[in-house]
Amino acid sequence: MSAQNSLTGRGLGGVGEAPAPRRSRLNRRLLGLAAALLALVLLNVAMTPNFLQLQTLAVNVSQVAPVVIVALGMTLVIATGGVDLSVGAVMAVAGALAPLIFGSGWGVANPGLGLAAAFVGPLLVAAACGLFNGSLVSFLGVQPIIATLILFISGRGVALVLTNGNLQTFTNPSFTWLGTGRALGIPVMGWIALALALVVAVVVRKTIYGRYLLSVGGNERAASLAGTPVATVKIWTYLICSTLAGLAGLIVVAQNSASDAARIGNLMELDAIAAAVVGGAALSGGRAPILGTLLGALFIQLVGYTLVANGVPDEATFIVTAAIIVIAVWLQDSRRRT
Amino acid sequence: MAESLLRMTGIQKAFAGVPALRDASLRIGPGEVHALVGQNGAGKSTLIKILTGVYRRDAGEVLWQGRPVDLKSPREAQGAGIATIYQELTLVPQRTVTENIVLGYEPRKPWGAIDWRAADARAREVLSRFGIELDLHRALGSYPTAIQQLVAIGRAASMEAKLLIMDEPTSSLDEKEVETLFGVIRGLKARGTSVLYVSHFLDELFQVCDAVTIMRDGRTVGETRIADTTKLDLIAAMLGRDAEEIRAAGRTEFSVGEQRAGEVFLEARHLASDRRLKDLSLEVRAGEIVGLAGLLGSGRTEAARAIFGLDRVTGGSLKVGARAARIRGPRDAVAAGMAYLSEDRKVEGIVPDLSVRENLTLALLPRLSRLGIVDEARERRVVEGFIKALGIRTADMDQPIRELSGGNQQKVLLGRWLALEPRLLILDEPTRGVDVGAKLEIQSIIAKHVEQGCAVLLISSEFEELIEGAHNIVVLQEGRSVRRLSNPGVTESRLIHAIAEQPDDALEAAQ
Amino acid sequence: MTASLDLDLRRFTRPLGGGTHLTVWVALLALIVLGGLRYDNFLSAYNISSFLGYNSMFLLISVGMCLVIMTGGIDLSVGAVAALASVVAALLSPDGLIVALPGGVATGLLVGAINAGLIVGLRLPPFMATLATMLAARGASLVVSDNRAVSVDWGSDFTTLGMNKIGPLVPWTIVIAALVVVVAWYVLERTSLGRTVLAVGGNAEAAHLMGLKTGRALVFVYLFSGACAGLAGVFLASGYGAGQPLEGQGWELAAIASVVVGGTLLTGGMGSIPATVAGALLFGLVFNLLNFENGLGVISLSAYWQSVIRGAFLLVVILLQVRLARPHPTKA
Amino acid sequence: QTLPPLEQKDSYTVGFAQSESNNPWRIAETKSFQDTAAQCGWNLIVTDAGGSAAKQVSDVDSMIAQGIDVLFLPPREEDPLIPAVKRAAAAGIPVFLVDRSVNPDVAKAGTDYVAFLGSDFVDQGKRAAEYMIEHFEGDAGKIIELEGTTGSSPANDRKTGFDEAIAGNDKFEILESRSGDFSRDEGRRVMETLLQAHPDVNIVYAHNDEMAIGAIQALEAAGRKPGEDVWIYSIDGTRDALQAIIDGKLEVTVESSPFFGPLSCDTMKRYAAGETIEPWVKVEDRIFTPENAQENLAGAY
Ligand SMILES: Nc1ncnc2c1ncn2[C@@H]1O[C@H](COP(=O)(O)OP(=O)(O)OP(=O)(O)O)[C@@H](O)[C@H]1O
Ligand SMILES: Nc1ncnc2c1ncn2[C@@H]1O[C@H](COP(=O)(O)OP(=O)(O)OP(=O)(O)O)[C@@H](O)[C@H]1O
Ligand SMILES: O[C@@H]1[C@@H](O)[C@H](O)OC[C@H]1O
Ligand SMILES: [Mg+2]
Ligand SMILES: [Mg+2]
Repeated sequence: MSAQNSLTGRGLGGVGEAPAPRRSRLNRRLLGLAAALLALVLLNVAMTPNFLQLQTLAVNVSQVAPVVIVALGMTLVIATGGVDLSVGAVMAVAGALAPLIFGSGWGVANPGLGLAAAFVGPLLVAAACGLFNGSLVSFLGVQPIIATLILFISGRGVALVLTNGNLQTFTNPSFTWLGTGRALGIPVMGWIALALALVVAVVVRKTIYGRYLLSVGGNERAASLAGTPVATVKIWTYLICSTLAGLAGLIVVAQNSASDAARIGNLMELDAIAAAVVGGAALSGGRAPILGTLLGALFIQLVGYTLVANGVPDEATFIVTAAIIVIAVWLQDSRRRT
Repeated sequence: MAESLLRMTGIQKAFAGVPALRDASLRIGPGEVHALVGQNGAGKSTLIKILTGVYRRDAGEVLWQGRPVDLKSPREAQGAGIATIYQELTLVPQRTVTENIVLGYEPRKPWGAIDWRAADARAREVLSRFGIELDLHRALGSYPTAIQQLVAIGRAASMEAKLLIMDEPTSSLDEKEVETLFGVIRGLKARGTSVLYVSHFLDELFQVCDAVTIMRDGRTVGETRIADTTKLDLIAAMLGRDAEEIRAAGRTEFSVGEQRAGEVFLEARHLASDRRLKDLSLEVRAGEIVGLAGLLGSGRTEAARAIFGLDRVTGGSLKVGARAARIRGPRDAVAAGMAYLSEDRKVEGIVPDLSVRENLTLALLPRLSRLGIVDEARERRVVEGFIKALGIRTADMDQPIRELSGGNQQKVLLGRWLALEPRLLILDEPTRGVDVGAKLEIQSIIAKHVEQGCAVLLISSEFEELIEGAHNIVVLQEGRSVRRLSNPGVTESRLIHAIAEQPDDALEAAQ
Repeated sequence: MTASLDLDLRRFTRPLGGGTHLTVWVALLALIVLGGLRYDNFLSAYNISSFLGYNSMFLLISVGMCLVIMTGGIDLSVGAVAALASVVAALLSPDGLIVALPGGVATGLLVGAINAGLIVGLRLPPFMATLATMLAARGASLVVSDNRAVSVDWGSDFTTLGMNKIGPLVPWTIVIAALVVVVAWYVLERTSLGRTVLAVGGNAEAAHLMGLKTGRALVFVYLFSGACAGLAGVFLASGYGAGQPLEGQGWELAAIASVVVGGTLLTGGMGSIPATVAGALLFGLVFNLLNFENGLGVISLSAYWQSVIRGAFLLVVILLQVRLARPHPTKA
Repeated sequence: QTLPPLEQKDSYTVGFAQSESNNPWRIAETKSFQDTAAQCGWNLIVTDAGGSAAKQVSDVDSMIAQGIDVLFLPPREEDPLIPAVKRAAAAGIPVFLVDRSVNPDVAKAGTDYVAFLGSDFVDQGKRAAEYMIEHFEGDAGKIIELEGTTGSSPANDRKTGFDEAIAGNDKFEILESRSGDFSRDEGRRVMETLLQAHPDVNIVYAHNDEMAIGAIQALEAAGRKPGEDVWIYSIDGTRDALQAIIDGKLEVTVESSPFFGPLSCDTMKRYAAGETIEPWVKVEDRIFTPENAQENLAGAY
C-alpha cells in the first residue's frame, strides 16, 4: 500500500514518492453494477427459455436504446444538480413532427429532402425546448424540476395540437429503418445508442465542457468564481438533453411506424432518472458516470425482461421492480458511515 | 494534575485504508484550557470527531470522567456534556440567527410550544457576551463568516457543557473578537468548564491555555504545561524539526523590501457597489502588495467582490492596466488578468467531489485545452509542479479534495489562481486555517510572485501579516477607504489607531 | 422610514407565509376575482363546495410534500399511496368510518414508515427510495383490489365523510384537511421537531453535528406525508364511492408544483405551509377556470390546449415569482 | 326517485365529460360529439379528466355549477363515477351514460340516470373468441393475450368474455396474459419479450387494435409471419386494423364504435319528447373480417 506511506515521511513541504493512482470510488460502484448485471444474465441463462439467442439480445437492445439515449442527456443534467422532467414530452413533440414533415405535400414531393428535414427539423425543435428549459434554469434561477415541469405539462399538449390528437401512422421504409434496421444482427438504434454513449463519455472525460459540468454541479459558486461560464454550461446541458430526447422520440416513432403523441415517451423521465441514479449519478450533482448510466439502463431493462419472460404477473412486476431498485441503489451506496 | 476529565489513548483511525490517526492520545483535566496543535493534516479534527461520535474509532480507548465511553453521535456527546464547535462551520445558513443559537434546546412554553420570545432573549444574551447585535430574524447565512463563527461559538458556549471543544474558532476572527472570545473562555474556566482549543495562532495559546498537546502525522508527540514551553519549541515539535533550524526563519515570510513597484495595474476611484461598499479609492501597482485593513464588516470582502465583478458596481470608476474596465463577472476579471482567492473556502472555493488536480486547474482550463479538449498530460505536469512547489499533502493528485485537511485545501486553491499567472492577485484571508509551516510557505510563494511583478491586494485580519507584508495599507471603515498607510513605518499601534478612529476624523485626514 | 414600513408589511403578511411567498396569494386572489367577474355561478355555493371537496385531497398531499421538501427530500409515492389507501379503506368500509378511516391512514403510515426506513436506515436517496415505494404501492393496490375499483359499502356511514357538508358550502373533507394544515403549521413553527425539519433541509451535516435529532425529523416527515396521502386516499374512497387502484398518477408532481409555486425551495431548509396551501388551491383553480371557460362557448378549448395553457400558466406564475420574490439578484 | 324531465327546445347546454384523451378511440369519441353539436342544437361543454375518475367527478360538478341541461358521461370506472351521476340527477339534470356504465347495484337506469348507450365489452371479448374458435385451423391454439390498461374495465371485461368463451375448450390454452396498456409501443415490447419466452405461440388475442398492430410488428421483426404461423384477433375496428386484415396479417377485429354523437342526439330527442328510454340503448357492434374489411375501410377512423 503505497498510499499508506504517502502520508508519512514528509517533512515541511516535502512531497515524498508519487503513489500509484487509486481506484476511484466510482469504479468500485461500476464494478458492483457490472457484477449485478452479470448475475442477472446468468440467472436468465439458467431460468429463462431461449435466453441465449441473438434475437433476445436484439429485443433487449431495441427496447433499451431509447432509454439509454435519453438517460445520457439526463445524466448530464443531473450532473449539474438539475433534473429534466420534460424529456418524455419532448420525445412526443419531435415524434409528432417527423411524420408531419415527411408526410406533408412538400415532403412527399421531395422524399430525400423531406426525410432529411424530418430528422433535422424535430431535433431543432427539441433543441429549442432545451434552450427554453436551460434559460429558465440559468437566467431566471428557476428550480429545474419546476422549470422542466412546464414543458412536461404543456409539451405533450403541443404535440397533440400538432397532430390534432390523432395517431399518425405511416409507411416510410427509409425512416422506419432507424427503428427496425439491423447491422450485424443488432438493431441500428442500438449502435446509435452505443456510439452516443461513447461520445458523451469522452466529452465528459476529456473536454473542458465535461470538467465545467462537474464543477458546476459540484459547487456552483466556486465554479463561477473560478471563471466557469455557469449559465452557458447549463444551457448547453439542457439543450443536449432535449436534443437526445428528440432523437429518442424519432426512434420510437420509427420503431412503431406510428406517432402517438399521447403516448410516446410516457414516464420516460422516470426511466431515465432511474437508469442514471442506478448507474451512480447523484441527484445533488457533480457526478456524470456515463458508463454507469449505460449499465444502469441495461440492468433495469433486463430486470423487466426477466419478469415478463418468466410470466411474473403485472401487479407483481411493480413490486419486484421496486425491490430491485432498492437493492441496486443500496448496494452501491457510498454514504454509509465512516 | 487531578483526575482527568477526559483521557483518550491509542486512538487509531483510517479512511479507506489510509491512516489519519496512528496513535493519538489526549488528556484534559477539569477546568483546564487545553490546546491541541499540529500541522495541517496532523489529525486534530479527526481526533475531535472521534471523541464526539462523528467517526467511529478503529482502535483505542476513551475515558470520560474516569469511565470508558463510546459516544455514537454528536448528540450523545452533548448529552454527556461535550459541546463542540467543529472546524467547518456547522450551522444552518437558511435559518435565522435565533434558531441557530437555540436549535435543539429551544425554550418552551408550559404546554410545550417553543417560546420564541424567550428564544430571542436568550440569543440576544448569548450574542451580547461577544458584544454584537444582530437582526435575530435574519437568515444567518446573510452574515459574514466571522459573524457566523461567533454565533457558533455563542451557541456552544451557552450549552452548559463540561468540556467545550473549539476547532480553530479564531480562524476568521479579528483581534478584537479574539479578545472577546478569550474573555468568554476565561469565564468558562472560572466556572469549571474545560476547553479544548485548536489553533494555528500559537501566540494565542500562551494567552489562554494551561496545557498543550502536540500532534504530528496522526500521533501525539508531546504534552506539556504551556508555561514550560515556548512557541519555538512548539513549532519544532509540530514539524519534527530542530528548534534552531526554525529560529532561522522569521516571523512571517513577508518582508517589505524597498519599493520596486511598477506601473499602476488597478485603480479604483470612489467605487461603490450594491452590497456594502460605499466609496473605495485605491491603486495597486505591479510588484506591490496593498493591504486592506478594517474591522469586521468594514467592507473588505465587498471591496474585493466589487473589483472582481461579483457585486454590481453602482458608482465610481475602475481602471485595469490604465484602461477603464467594465468587469461584469469573474470571467471578465480573469480575462483582465485578475485572480481572487475568496475567504470562504468551503462555499466559494473547493468543488468537494472533484480531485485535487481538477480543482487546481479549474480556472486554468481554457489555457490547458485546445478545441475544447483538455490536454491531460500537460495538466498533470502543471499540477505535479504545484503540488511540489506548494507542498500540498495529498495521497495523489486524483484524491478528492474534500479528503484533504483544511490547510492543504487552501494551498490547492492558491495553486488554482497562481497557475493563471495573474497580474493582480486578490487574496482574502489567504492563510486562514493554515498551519505555521504552510503559512510561511504560502507567504513566501506570494512574495516570490510579487517579486516577479505580480500585484497583490491582500485582505487579512492578522495585523502582523499586513504590517510585514504590505507595501501600502488601505484602511476601510464602513465601506469607505479612509486612510492609506505606507511602509516602512507602519506599526501595530498606528494601524489599530487608523482602524478604530472616528470615521469623521479619518475622512478628513484622507482628503 | 422604508425599513419600518418593510417591517410592518412583513408582520402583516407573515400569516400568509411572509413576503417572498406572497406572489402565490396574489395570483390566487386575481384568479378568483377574474373567475367571479367572467363566469356566472363561478362563486356559487355549489362550485365553491365541490371545488373545496375535490381539492382537499391535493391540499393534504401538498402539505405532506411540503414538510418532506423542507428536509431537502422528496416523496414520489404519495399518489400511489393514496390509491392503495383508498382500496384498503373501501375494503374496510362495511365496518364503517370508524374502522375504514384509521385503516386508510394506517396504510399511508405503513408506506411512510418504509420510506423512512429506506431513507434513514439504509440511507437511500429519497428520490429513489420513494420511486421504489411508488411502484410497490401501485403494485400492492392492484393486488389488494384484484385489479379493479373496489366499491365501498354504501350502506355504512363511510361515505358520509366524503359526501356530506356543513351547510351548503363546507365539505367535511376540507375541514379535516384544514385541521391537518394547522397541525403541520404548528409543528413546524412551534416545536423543536419542526425546527429540526428545517435545519436538516438547510444543512443536514451541520444539523447532525449540532446534535439535533435529524433521524427523528426525517422519520417524522415521511410518516406525516404517508399519513396525509393515506387520508387523501380515504377521502377518495369515501367521496367517490370506490377504492381506486389506478388513481393518483401524477399527484406527486402536482403536489411538488404546489409546494414550489408556494415559494419553497427543493433544496430544503425553508418554505411556507400557508403558501403551499395557496399553491395547491391555485392549481386546482386553473382546472376549474378552464372548465368554466369552455362553458362560455366563446372558444372551445380542446383537452390538449388546456394542458398547453396550464403549462403556460405555471410559467407565468414562475416569472412573477422571479420578478417579485427576488428583489436583490446577486451573482455567484 | 324519478328521472328529471327534459323540456323540448331548440338549443340545449350539454355537458360531455370525457374521461381521458390518450388514445385514438377516445379522441374519435369526443370528436363525434363535437361534430354532432351543431346539427343537434347543442351548446357543448367538453371536459377532459386526464384518466382520473375523481377529476371526472369534479368536472361534472363544475358542469352542474354551470347549469347544463343534459349530461353525457362516459364513466371511466364503474364505481367512482356514481357520485357524479347522483349529483347530476339531484340537480335535475338528466344523465346519459355513454360507452361504459356504472355499478348497477348502486345506480340504476330509469331512476338515477336515463339510460346507458353502448356496447358490451364482455360480449366483444366473447365474440372475438367465438370467431377464433370457429376459424382457427391448427390442432392446438397457444394463445398470448395482450390485456388493456391494468384495472380498466374494458381490459377486465374483454378478458372475462374471452376467457369464459374458451374455458372448457381443450384446444386452446393461454400461455401468457399481460398488459400492453392499450398502446402500440407497449404491445410491441411485451410481445417481443413473450415471443422469446414462448416461441410456440400461434395465437395472439389483443384487447385493442393498437396492441394488435404492435404485436404484428414484433412478430415480423422476429421473422414470424402474422396471419400464417400466428393468428391475431382483436377489438376496436381502426383503419390500421382493417388494413392489416386486408393485408392478411390480422384475422378479425370486433367493432367497438366510438361514434356516439348521433346516437346520443337521437336518444336525447326521444327523451325530451317524452318517450321512455330503454335502460340499455345497445350499440350494434359489427365484426370486421377479411370478407368485409375492404368495404368498411373508408369509414374507419
Ligand atoms: N473524511 C475523510 N476521508 C478521508 N480522509 C480524511 C477524512 N477526514 C480527514 N482525512 C484525512 O485525515 C488526515 C487528518 O485530517 P484532519 O482534518 O484531522 O487534520 P487537522 O489536523 O485537523 O488539519 P487542519 O489543521 O488542516 O485542520 C488528513 O490527511 C486528511 O486528509
Ligand atoms: N457587527 C455586525 N452587526 C451586524 N452586521 C454586521 C456586523 N458586522 C458585519 N456585518 C455584516 O457584514 C457584512 C459586511 O461584512 P464584510 O464581509 O464586508 O466584512 P469584512 O470587512 O470583509 O470582514 P471579514 O473579515 O469578516 O470578511 C454586511 O452585510 C453587514 O451586515
Ligand atoms: O377500445 C378501447 C376503448 O373501449 C377504451 O375505452 O379505450 C381504449 C380503446 O382502444
Ligand atoms: Mg482540522
Ligand atoms: Mg471578509
